[in-house]
Amino acid sequence: MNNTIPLLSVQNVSLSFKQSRHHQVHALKNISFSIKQGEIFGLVGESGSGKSTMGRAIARLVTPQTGSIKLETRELLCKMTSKERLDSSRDIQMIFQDPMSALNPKWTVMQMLLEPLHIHQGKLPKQEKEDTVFTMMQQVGLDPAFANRYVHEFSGGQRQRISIARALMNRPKLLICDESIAALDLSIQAQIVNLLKSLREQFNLSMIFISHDLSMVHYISDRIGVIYKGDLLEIADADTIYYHPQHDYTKSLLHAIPKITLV
Amino acid sequence: MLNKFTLVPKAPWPTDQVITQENLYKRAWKLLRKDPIALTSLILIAVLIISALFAPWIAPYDPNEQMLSKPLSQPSPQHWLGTDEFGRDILSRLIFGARISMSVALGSQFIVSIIGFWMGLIAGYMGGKIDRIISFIIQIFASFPYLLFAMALIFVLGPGLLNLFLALGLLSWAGTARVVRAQVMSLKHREFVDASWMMGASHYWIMTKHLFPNVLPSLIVLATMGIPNAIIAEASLSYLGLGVRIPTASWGQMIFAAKPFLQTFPLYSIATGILMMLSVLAFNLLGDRLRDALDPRLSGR
Amino acid sequence: MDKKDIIAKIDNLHIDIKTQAGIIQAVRGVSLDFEAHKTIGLIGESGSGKSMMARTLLGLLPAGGAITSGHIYYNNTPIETYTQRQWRNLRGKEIAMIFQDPMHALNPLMTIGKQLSEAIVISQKVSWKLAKIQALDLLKKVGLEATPERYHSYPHQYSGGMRQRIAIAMALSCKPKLLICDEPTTALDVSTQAQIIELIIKLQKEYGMAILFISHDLSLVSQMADEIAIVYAGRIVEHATTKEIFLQPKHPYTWALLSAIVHFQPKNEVLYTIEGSPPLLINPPKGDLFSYRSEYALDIDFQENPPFFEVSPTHRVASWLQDPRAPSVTMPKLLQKQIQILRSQQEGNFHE
Amino acid sequence: MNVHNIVARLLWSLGVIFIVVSTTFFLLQILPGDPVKLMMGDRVDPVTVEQVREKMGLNKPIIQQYIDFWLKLLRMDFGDSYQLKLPVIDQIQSASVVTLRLAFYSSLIAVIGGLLFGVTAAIFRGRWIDNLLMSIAVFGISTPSFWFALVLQLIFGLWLQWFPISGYQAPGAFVLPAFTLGLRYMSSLARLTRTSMLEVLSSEYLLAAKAKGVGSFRLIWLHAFGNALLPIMTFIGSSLADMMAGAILIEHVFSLPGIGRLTFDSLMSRDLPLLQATVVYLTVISVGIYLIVDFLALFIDPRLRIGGKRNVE
Repeated sequence: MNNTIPLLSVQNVSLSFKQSRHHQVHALKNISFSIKQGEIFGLVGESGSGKSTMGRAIARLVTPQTGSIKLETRELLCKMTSKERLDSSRDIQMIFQDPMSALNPKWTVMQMLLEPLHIHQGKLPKQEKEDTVFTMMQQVGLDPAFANRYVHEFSGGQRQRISIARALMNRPKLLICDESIAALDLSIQAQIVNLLKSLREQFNLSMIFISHDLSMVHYISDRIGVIYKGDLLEIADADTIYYHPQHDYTKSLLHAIPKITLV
Repeated sequence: MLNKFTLVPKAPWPTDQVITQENLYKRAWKLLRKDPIALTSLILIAVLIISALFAPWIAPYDPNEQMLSKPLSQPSPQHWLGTDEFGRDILSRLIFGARISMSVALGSQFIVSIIGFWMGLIAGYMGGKIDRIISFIIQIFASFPYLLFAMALIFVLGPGLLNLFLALGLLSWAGTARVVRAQVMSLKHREFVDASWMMGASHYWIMTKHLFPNVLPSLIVLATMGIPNAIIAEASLSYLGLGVRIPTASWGQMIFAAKPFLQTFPLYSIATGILMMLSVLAFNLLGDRLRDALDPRLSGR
Repeated sequence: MDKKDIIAKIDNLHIDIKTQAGIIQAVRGVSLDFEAHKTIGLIGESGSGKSMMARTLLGLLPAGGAITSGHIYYNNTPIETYTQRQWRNLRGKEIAMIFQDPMHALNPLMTIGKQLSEAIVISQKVSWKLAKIQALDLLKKVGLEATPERYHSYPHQYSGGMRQRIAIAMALSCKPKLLICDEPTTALDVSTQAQIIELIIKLQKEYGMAILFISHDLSLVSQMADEIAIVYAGRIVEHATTKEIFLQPKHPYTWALLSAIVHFQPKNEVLYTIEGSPPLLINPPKGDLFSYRSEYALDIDFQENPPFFEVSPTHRVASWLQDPRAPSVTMPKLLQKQIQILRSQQEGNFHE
Repeated sequence: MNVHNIVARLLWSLGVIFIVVSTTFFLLQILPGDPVKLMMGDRVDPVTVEQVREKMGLNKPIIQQYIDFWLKLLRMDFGDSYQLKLPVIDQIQSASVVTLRLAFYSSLIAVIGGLLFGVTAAIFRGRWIDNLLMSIAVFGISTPSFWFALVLQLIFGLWLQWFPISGYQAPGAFVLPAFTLGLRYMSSLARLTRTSMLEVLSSEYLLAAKAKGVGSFRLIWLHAFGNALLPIMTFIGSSLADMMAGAILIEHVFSLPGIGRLTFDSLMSRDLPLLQATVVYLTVISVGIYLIVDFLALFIDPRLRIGGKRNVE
């Protein structure tokens, strides 16, 4: 696959919600950016900036009114037959913010991780499916012996690992991380970030890392887009955004990050 | 003295600390078994259902056999609860009455759960126009004068067991539908639904595989709470003479029949009322305990 | 710590909470002093018991919670055995608290003016009319327009940041001697957070109260705290001045927390982390609970709880590693480099 | 909740009334038994029966009768009842006086009793008061109301003679009926209030109010109660509506000539105009109750009233 075509290209995407009869909220205003193969693209913005909406638009959980989103050559925003939807759903997966609500409380981990295999590789023999589940659990740092446990018996960090395992079962090309560590303790955040970086190499994965925490986004991303009230204000590689920001808003964001002050 | 200050590899956290909880329903069963109130209710319900099923073998006499020689006789070794105005054995009639109450209550509640679940699920999950239409229907059924409509329906369909099922079932699913709809609407926004949709799962898969297991506990509680209401509704209808045809024994009809003898032979009405109350109470108490046992908050960490 | 104007003091406090799953030992022996004009930062992860330590100062333990041993002193009188009525006279008069989630800390059905005046009437024993004037003045002090229209509006008409300002105004209505802030900015955006912190610092200068600031963010707390206490599994593991915590951390858990401060880290280095997650404190094993996750665990850690070792008059560490008999252990290289950078930044400031 | 929502809500309620009344109209047409014959008695020869049917317009096609029905209904003309040949509207009026009084007293018991029981049980959670109140509540919803009415008649009416057991003019005539009808709804409301109250008592703004030093009385009744009331408003509405229909049984046992009794008798004797009128009456009342409850919720909860108008920072 020649690497000139970007893995994901977003062109002039706009999306607005109908909050009440005569009140439109413009969540995304004419956003364009692209992600290369194997790149981690950081999308940073405060609450209400539209960063999650952008993630959900790429995941096709919400449909923008205008613009196009292409995964390599395939357009995602057009009407798809169920077959097309099934195929394209293998390539893009998402992990969410709240580990409590991202997993079905009534399912065991095994059922949770078998679901993607049932849907996409139904024909595989049962034993092979279970083996894939066990190896994937090890790869995300979970003890396979816990496969038959219910979700509520796991800590926040472990649940996020289960979500990551589920997302990677079908070897997606793009992983969308929507505030995936915001709900975790600091020490657990570091574990998950290390895991995501190592998985990127292992699975040759590209990622969109959506967060309000600019320092974490800077640490993990190769390029960063700063979004404010639906507008993509600035895109540059991580260090330029972090050390030599152009836009005033990015500067104010950087300034607001609590610095260690030892008076 | 072993030098206590040597570096040792990390010991794993003692596993008995980690609370391993199995399936929600096994855990609930363990909780219920240990709770005296839940246990007595379960036993009472079991007795009721068994006596309803095997009434002919359990009841000492044929419920309709009239011994005109001794009407309204006081309790005696032969007739533990005495006889009614036609000399029929009250105890046997009560046992056969249980058959009517149980079958109507369980039957109508089964219909209520099915209709209530699907209407609530589709309204809650689909949202938009469909939700508005179904909510409108729910509102209509909720605004029907309930008892009046049961009466009218039975009038149209004629008295009889099956028609009682339908009448009570068709009229009381609105409550269940409303609860299921509210729960599905909150579940729908949970991220595991988005994740499954992104996996390529179909609406049907999400509704049956993801939403149903989460709605089932409250459906069970609603059913357990619905049965006693159905028992009372059936008794009210037969009290008004709209239940099963005379002379079949039904609790409501027996209370109506016992009314004139309230002062002279109060046991007749009291016994029937107490038995009905106990059976309704058993279901209500079981329903309370079930709701706590199946409460996700308790099982969640 | 010499005898300054000690407002409140917790002495070897133990708190247990009876729950469905068993008895949680939320706080397992904590001692802290609160002095006027001084801010203590309490840093810990979820389930470490830091909120319990704060709520017990107001007698607001959750259902099933109880102080099993130890004392709480307020103006040198033990108050851990107070009745609800005695607690009530203390609450909102001399000790005030602001909470984490501004969305739920205000009664949605009452106007913010009424809730503000209520606090004033209770603490100052003044008439409602007078309270209203003071309320408008407080709104101005926390940076909100003091208009009647705002006085009569409802909580849902305000953003998170503005609600937190109202909560702060309510806490200040009684000119408290001790202000407890339980992660007040965690639910807020970075820019709003900076404004709220600035406001709290300004108000402390003006009112001179002691502040207990609870958080999980070390760099945020460094901006306002004179001392920092690191909490793990219901115990204080390290307690020192902010400078000592950042420049001479001694406890492995503090190392882990410092290494997790990302904007400190060079981009391509793997973050130093400790495995596992904070333990659930239902009949926990004896000994130092952190040793189950620490690479520097000693054999004795699994038998006895480490006592506090005085590294300096203002720096105490609860870790057997400080015992002279223990092998000497150095902190991770990455952290040493970061502390060098931090130290040079500090010297740099002095020279300019 | 601006004007648009209120209008939509009204249209919604009118729609419900229209559907319920129409369904009843068609349902009653297929009732077995010929109303005219029932009215005239069996001995009348078929010719006169046909003439009467002609006069009453019962031989017109159903749709025509349906339209006539609505036209008359809009003019509040419910026609004459088959049995007593009196204008239906008068019978409804006299009967509704009894039912409304009964419903008023029983809803008083149900709402005030239920809320008081529920709040007290929640405050003293786990203690003996809580268990006592909740056991009374469980008994309340488990006792079949018509049987309980008989028992009360036996004890208080016949043995103790405190209250009359039937009729509605005598003083105290409404005590037993209102208590029987109200008890069931008081109990279910008490249980619901307790759960909702417990939810509110563990909320953060209550903790914040407590931290402010708010006294326990003020905390319960000013801070907690309002918020606990909101989720149970719809339940109060539906139980009051049920109570109107539930009165049929109680009026039957205590032989009170209310709407419920009228409905029952008209159903038995296939007195269609009277039956139709009672259905309209009951439906309008119950939909009206739902509207009032919605309006009250609007009054209590500013979020509904003022909506999310955010004054930006």
